[in-house]
Amino acid sequence: MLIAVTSLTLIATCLGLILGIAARRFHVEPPELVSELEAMLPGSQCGQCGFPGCNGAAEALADGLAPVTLCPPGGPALALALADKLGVQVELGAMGEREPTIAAVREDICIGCTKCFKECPTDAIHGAMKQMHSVMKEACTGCGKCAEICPTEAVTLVPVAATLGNWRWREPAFA
Amino acid sequence: MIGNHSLERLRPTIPFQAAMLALTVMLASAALGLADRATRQPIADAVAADTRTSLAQVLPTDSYDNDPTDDVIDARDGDVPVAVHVARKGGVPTAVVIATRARGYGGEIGLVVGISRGERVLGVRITRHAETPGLGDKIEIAKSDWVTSFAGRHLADPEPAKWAVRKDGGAFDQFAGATITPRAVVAAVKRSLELYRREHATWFALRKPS
Amino acid sequence: MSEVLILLLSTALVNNVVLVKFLGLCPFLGVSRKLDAAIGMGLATTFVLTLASAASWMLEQWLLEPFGLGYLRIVSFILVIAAAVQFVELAMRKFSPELHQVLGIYLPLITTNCAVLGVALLNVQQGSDFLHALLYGLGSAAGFTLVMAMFAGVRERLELAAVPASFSGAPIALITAGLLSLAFMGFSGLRLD
Amino acid sequence: MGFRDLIADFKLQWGVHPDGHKSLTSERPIESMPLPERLVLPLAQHIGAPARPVVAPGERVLRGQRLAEPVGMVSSAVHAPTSGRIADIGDYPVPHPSGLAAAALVLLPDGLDEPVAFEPCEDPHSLEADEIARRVAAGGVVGLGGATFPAAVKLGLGKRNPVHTLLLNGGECEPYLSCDDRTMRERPQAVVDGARLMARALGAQAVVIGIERNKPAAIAAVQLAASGHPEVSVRALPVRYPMGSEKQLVAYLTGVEVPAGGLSAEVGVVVHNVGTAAEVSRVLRTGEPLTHRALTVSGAAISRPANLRVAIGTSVADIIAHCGGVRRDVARYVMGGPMMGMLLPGTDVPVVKGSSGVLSLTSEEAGGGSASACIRCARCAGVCPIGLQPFEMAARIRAGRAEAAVDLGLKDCIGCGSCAYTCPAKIPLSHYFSYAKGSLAAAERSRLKNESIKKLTAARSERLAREAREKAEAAARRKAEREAAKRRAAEAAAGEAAEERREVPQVSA
Amino acid sequence: MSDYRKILRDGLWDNNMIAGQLLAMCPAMAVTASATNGLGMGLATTAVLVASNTLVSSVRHLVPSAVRIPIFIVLIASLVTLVDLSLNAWLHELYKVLGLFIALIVVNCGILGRAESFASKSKLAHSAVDGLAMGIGFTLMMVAIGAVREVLGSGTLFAQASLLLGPAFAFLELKLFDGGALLMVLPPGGFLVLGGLLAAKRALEAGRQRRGVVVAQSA
Amino acid sequence: MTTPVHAPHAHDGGSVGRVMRLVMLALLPVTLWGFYLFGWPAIWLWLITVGSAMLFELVCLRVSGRGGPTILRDGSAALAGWLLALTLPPWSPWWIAVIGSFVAICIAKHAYGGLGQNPFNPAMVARVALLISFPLEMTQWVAPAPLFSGTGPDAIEALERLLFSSPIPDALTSATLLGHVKTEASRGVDLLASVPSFGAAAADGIGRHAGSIGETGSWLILAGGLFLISRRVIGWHVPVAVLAGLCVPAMLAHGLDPAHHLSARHHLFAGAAMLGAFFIATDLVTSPATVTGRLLYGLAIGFLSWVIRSFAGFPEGFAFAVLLMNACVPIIDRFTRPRIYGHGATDGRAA
Ligand SMILES: Cc1cc2nc3c(=O)[nH]c(=O)nc-3n(C[C@H](O)[C@H](O)[C@H](O)COP(=O)(O)O)c2cc1C
Ligand SMILES: Cc1cc2nc3c(=O)[nH]c(=O)nc-3n(C[C@H](O)[C@H](O)[C@H](O)COP(=O)(O)O)c2cc1C
Ligand SMILES: Cc1cc2nc3c(=O)[nH]c(=O)nc-3n(C[C@H](O)[C@H](O)[C@H](O)COP(=O)(O)O)c2cc1C
Ligand SMILES: Cc1cc2nc3c(=O)[nH]c(=O)nc-3n(C[C@H](O)[C@H](O)[C@H](O)CO)c2cc1C
Ligand code: SF4
Ligand code: SF4
Ligand code: SF4
Ligand code: SF4
Ligand code: FES
Repeated sequence: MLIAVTSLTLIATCLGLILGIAARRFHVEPPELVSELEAMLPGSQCGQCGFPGCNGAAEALADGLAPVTLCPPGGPALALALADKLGVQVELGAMGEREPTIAAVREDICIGCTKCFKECPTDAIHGAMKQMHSVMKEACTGCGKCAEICPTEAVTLVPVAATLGNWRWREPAFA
Repeated sequence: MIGNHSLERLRPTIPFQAAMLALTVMLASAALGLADRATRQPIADAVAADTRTSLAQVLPTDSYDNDPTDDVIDARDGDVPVAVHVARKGGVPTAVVIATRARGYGGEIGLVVGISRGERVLGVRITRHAETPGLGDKIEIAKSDWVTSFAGRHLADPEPAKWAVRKDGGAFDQFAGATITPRAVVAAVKRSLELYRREHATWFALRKPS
Repeated sequence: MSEVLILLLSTALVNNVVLVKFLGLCPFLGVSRKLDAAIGMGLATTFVLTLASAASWMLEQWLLEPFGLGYLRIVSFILVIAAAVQFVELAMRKFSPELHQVLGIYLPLITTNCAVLGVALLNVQQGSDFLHALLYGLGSAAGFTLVMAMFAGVRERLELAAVPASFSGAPIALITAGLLSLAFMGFSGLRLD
Repeated sequence: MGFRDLIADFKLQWGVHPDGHKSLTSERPIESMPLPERLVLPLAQHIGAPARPVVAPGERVLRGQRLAEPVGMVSSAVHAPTSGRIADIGDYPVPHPSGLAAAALVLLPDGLDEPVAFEPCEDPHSLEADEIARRVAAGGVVGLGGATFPAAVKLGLGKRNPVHTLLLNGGECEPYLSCDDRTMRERPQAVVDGARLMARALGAQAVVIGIERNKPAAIAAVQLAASGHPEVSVRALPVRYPMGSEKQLVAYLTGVEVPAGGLSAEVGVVVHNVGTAAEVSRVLRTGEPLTHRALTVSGAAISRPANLRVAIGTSVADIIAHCGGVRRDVARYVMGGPMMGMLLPGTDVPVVKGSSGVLSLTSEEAGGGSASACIRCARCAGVCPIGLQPFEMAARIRAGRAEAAVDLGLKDCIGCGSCAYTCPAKIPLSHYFSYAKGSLAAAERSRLKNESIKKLTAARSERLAREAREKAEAAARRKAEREAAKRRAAEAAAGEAAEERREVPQVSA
Repeated sequence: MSDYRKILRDGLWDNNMIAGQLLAMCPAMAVTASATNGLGMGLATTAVLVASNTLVSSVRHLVPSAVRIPIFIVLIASLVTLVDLSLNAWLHELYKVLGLFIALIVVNCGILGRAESFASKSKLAHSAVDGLAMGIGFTLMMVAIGAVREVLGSGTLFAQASLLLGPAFAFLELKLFDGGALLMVLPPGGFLVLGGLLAAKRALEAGRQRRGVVVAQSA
Repeated sequence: MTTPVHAPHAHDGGSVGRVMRLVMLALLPVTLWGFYLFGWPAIWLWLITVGSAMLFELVCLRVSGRGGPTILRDGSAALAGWLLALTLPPWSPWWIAVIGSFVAICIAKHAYGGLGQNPFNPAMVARVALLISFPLEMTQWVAPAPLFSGTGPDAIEALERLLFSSPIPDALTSATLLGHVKTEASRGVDLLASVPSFGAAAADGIGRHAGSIGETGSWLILAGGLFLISRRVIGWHVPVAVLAGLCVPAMLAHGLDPAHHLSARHHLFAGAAMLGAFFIATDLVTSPATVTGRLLYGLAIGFLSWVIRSFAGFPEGFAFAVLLMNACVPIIDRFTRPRIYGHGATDGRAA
């Protein structure tokens, strides 16, 4: 009995010491995953992911609470990059191959209130007070904030026009 | 008790960690030591009771007045170690129970063979086995009464060549789809009878060291 | 030499720890989605298993057996195993973060990988000598790694298969494990001597 | 067929043997098709940037006049096939699987066929290499083998890499097509001449003309034409698809593989189509640009299969009408060959420089039927000329993992369609690969866009911060102003205030 | 209160040790050749689980993280040894049925998993209830697997239940038919049956979800 | 806008159904021979197995919503059932056939998503599952009782015995060679005595001995296999490798110790080696996709069969060997990927 208690206690003490020292010796800082993830996100803070901006999205991603396909502006490319970073599999199907859209301003209705101009996270809308506003195709992410805020519903989201340049084969239908 | 605050400070230190582990192990081993002490006797009793029950199954109740569990001789059957329990009535050996082993399909089969002074099988029971459920486990009395087919047999009944399963031209049934297990049991019973014939004189000559 | 080989083969194939002895199933199912991870896990387990076999043999021979402390067997074995695993984990995190990321939460679970304690206990039960204990650990670990790799290979392929929704993931993995174990039954009764 | 060829043939593992259907047209000489009433000339008939129009709607143009000029390094000019009036410059249906319209010039011929003044060359073999390339470029010549790479750009490759051999591709391994065959039989001198000129431009010492063994007459004709030129040799090729693919041709004829993602020039070889060679010879000798091409009109549904020389811009409908229309139900109109050609959404599209055939296929010819699951027979892998495993790639693409398919060599796929042709499960394998390549390109575009968006967002936050700062400053300024005004109001008269207010900014700044 | 409801739901269904987390697979495969064995193992495991969760939760503030796993596992191992010794001494018949499997409880990774992921972070009462819920969920799955394997494999149900639970439970023992597919009581059968059960669980949930959607739409 | 159709606009006309029908055609001779040898029970058993396989296929397709009977025409289910039937003891009861079909089609095939998705050979999964589940029924062999010879039951009698699972009269039972020598060996009788006591029929390849319906007519199997190779349905690699993997070690061991190791000839003709090599190991879905891979796979199957036959508890190990190697196929495929044109060696190596 005594032997049992002492010998095991002795072993445990040694192991405890070794582990304690090892824990200290081999200590590594946890990687700044959240900030790295945030840096990968578009940073347009558009909220389409359902989180309060990219930071929230990054935290949710780091905690595994959100799928890597969460960010529509980022598109499949971002999803793949995130999946790679987090070491998970992506179901790109989940991105739903959403038709990409961009904002378009209807000249006849736009009153030039500049609300959309102020709202746009990427400065894709140009225009001045009381003047027709217009959308820069290259900068618009199709987030729809402008359409939401426009008092006259002059801004609508329209599918990006198909051209020979951006046309591509669709996935073959399969049984 | 240590205050929460000082605990926070202590926790990351190495000696504290080692001490905690040691403490846990100390308490655990102490608790187990006590438990071992408390259970040692009951366990021994339970095991003995077990043996007694299985011996009782292969010995007629009126054939002994000693405790064959304790009246045991360690012997060898070839390279198989066996335990020979001697049943006595009024100090006179009336029967033995040979606890032996056979090599079955799934591993070792433990069995007890009760043998009367007249070299007849009093009974056979399986004490442990790892045969396939549904196939080889029909040697258990709980599953089938196959083992009872040994009762009353002796080395001349059936004739020695027929001490085998039917498939091998013998007198004992095998189970459908499992020949290895019964073959092993039949062989072990036969070996026990032969061992008894060879050795019983020696065994009975040994006085039980009461 | 050939005896060593036979022992290794029979522990790895005939009495495969995972498929026949039913030990170490959780990592078998958990870390088998990717072939690389599975092989990594197999190697980590091999290391721990061999270490544990040796350590527990020493504990048994030099402490538990001589002093009749059989009731402390489980506690002492597991203590040593747990400490070894944790040490490996800490070291791995420092020296091979990639491997650490892949093996992730499963490293601590090697502690409770039944295979490790199971093999240590079986060694004691069989009364093996030191070399046999070591070989037994090694063979078991090789068997573990082998089936992990085969299973992971099949599972990688399943990721591409049109598995029906109610079967995809864990159910089909289990069925696959079942069929793998069915295949391994072919080795039952294998005698090389 | 020499011993070496025998060995080489035996070692060839890949490829398929589709029914050639060549006899439909191979004995029909190339006939000139009369000018249609309207020509539609797309600005992008080549790989690279679309050409820029240099004429205006309403303008009268002459045959051979340059209508659009090349833009940038890789581009090609467009010339008028005849004289007439430019009716419009706008979006018109072009041969493209999407059926989308793209920028094109519409030329209404006036029937006079009045040419511009050409600049013929008596002895092009005396021209400098650069001058040959310049004239080929000026002639708007692009590869006629299908890839429509501007021929002059390829002739410049000799500058960067030493090119030792020019290979002429007379494979014409696509079923039905026989226009290259006819060209070689009818204009062997032009083929050999063009090849020698291009070899000169490239600085190549040797010309090897590879012709599939199923065109014995072409082999004989070209051999005869080449007999006076020791640097030109003719080699017979085994009959299998896609023998005419550049990489396969290079490997077969030179024993060297073109490195992945690289150009054949990196191993000292440049490949041109035989038709391209014939056109180069004509362009250099007559000075007339590329405005017509030979093509095969075939398929079981066409009334009169033929080889035609047509003005580029002629509509498919006109060509079919010229060949007597169709005599059976047409399942698919295909431009090019059946293995790689594109399905035409309609017949109202023009023929372009790269069009080698117009096929009217019945449903029996087109094959098809619904796809079933892959049975992993690996036939597709067996026939792939690149050594890919199409079923593995397709499985990954279906699972949404195009990246994984890239690891298996998706980017090396030449899109030859052999795999889909032979797949018993009728899986549209090459469609999967086009789809995946498209997705990857789109992903790349979206990645680029993301990057620029990020910059824009950063710029915006900077702007917002700046504006906030300015606002705050302005507010502070106004506050100071107000206070100053108050102070002054208390002190002085109202009339002086206007002047002093202008000074305030200077004070606060 | 809803805390406890969630803990219970987790243990019994959503996050069931076997069906949800795929932990504790070894006993789930090795001991379930019959429903009775499954039940016995389940009960013994539940006992250890409740005790270990309680113990771990109560010492959680004292335990430094570097040695946390060794400490937890030593606690669990001691508990298991205690159970083992006591059963052997005082419930010997039961011990003979479960004997071999009890030592296995130590390395049942579900128990350490619970200690790590729940008990070491939660207060005492929650941990105890969690242990109970997890244990019951585990037991139910064990019985389910055992029952299916036993019925298909040997045509009986709860054979030898009276040995485990006492003669009063002899009524549970059913004999449905002779023979059966031996495969089911052998190693592969365990995997196949659990795979089938999980697929059934999936189908059930999917069906419920679909019905839920339909109801929501018609409402 | 119509969806564009991608090239190629031509097809060689093959189809999955055609592949399956060719395999069935190749199986026909040996099947008919099996019918002749083992009589009406074998015919009924074949019908029930194939029928129930197709029925289960239909049910699974319906349940998974993947289209109805038209897809049955691909013939894969019928073929799987057919092959399973050929590997069963000829006089097995009906439920063996039905359970076998269920395991093959519903578990081994459709749980994985149906045709082409299954990693394990369905017929072999079913055979092994049956063997292990019902060792008694699966080792009840009969001596050939040819049709019209009057030894076997007539059509009605045969159906009755199938449906009521009547035990086979002792006079008709017979062991297979492999089973016989294994039993004898377990009693300590070596091959020098046990092989001659079995009779010569086992090694002539004609098949007038006990065995499963389709495994005994070795020459007919060979003919069917060669037909498939000539039609390019299967390559030569797997069959040749399987037979080599089995025969080479068998010859070596037999040469060294004829008392304990069967000759290569017996290994070839006595069990499932022929049927397995040409029709089972060659299953496209479950075998590797590269030439190197197929050679490796075949060699390993042959070798494992020999190991299991010679050393393990079962007399025959072909099905186990196939399943074991099925599990290795993904790894084999991964490590035997062909070199891609233009990658790696670029100098002097033609495609
Ligand atoms: C899964 C499995 C379990 C088996 N279990 C036993 C067993 O418990 N006992 C036994 O004698 N044979 C067992 N066998 C062995 C075979 O059934 C063996 O072929 C048989 O014993 C030979 O006897 P037979 O001559 O009646 O066929 C088992 C076989 C298998 C496949
Ligand atoms: C699959 C495939 C098949 C081809 N077949 C031919 C062919 O038969 N004849 C041909 O001239 N070019 C063929 N090509 C195009 C050649 O690869 C190459 O681009 C062409 O010969 C270059 O000559 P050009 O630039 O003069 O067109 C094929 C390409 C591919 C990918
Ligand atoms: C393709 C094929 C595979 C087979 N695989 C096995 C097997 O793995 N195990 C087995 O016992 N029998 C298998 N059989 C049945 C045996 O080949 C057979 O009938 C043999 O001689 C065994 O009989 P026994 O078990 O009575 O010795 C297979 C049959 C075929 C046609
Ligand atoms: C050459 C060849 C061999 C086949 N062998 C088998 C076989 O052994 N077992 C089987 O179930 N199906 C076999 N099939 C049919 C088919 O591939 C099988 O049903 C699939 O495994 C089901 O996905 C075979 C098919 C072919 C073409
Ligand atoms: S959707 Fe994307 S860009 Fe928008 S807030 Fe979320 S993470 Fe940021
Ligand atoms: S949708 Fe509107 S707000 Fe959003 S990026 Fe485009 S223009 Fe800006
Ligand atoms: S299309 Fe691509 S994958 Fe298919 S055969 Fe041609 S090169 Fe190979
Ligand atoms: S040819 Fe078709 S069925 Fe065969 S492996 Fe390739 S994709 Fe699969
Ligand atoms: S219970 Fe999880 S590994 Fe054994």
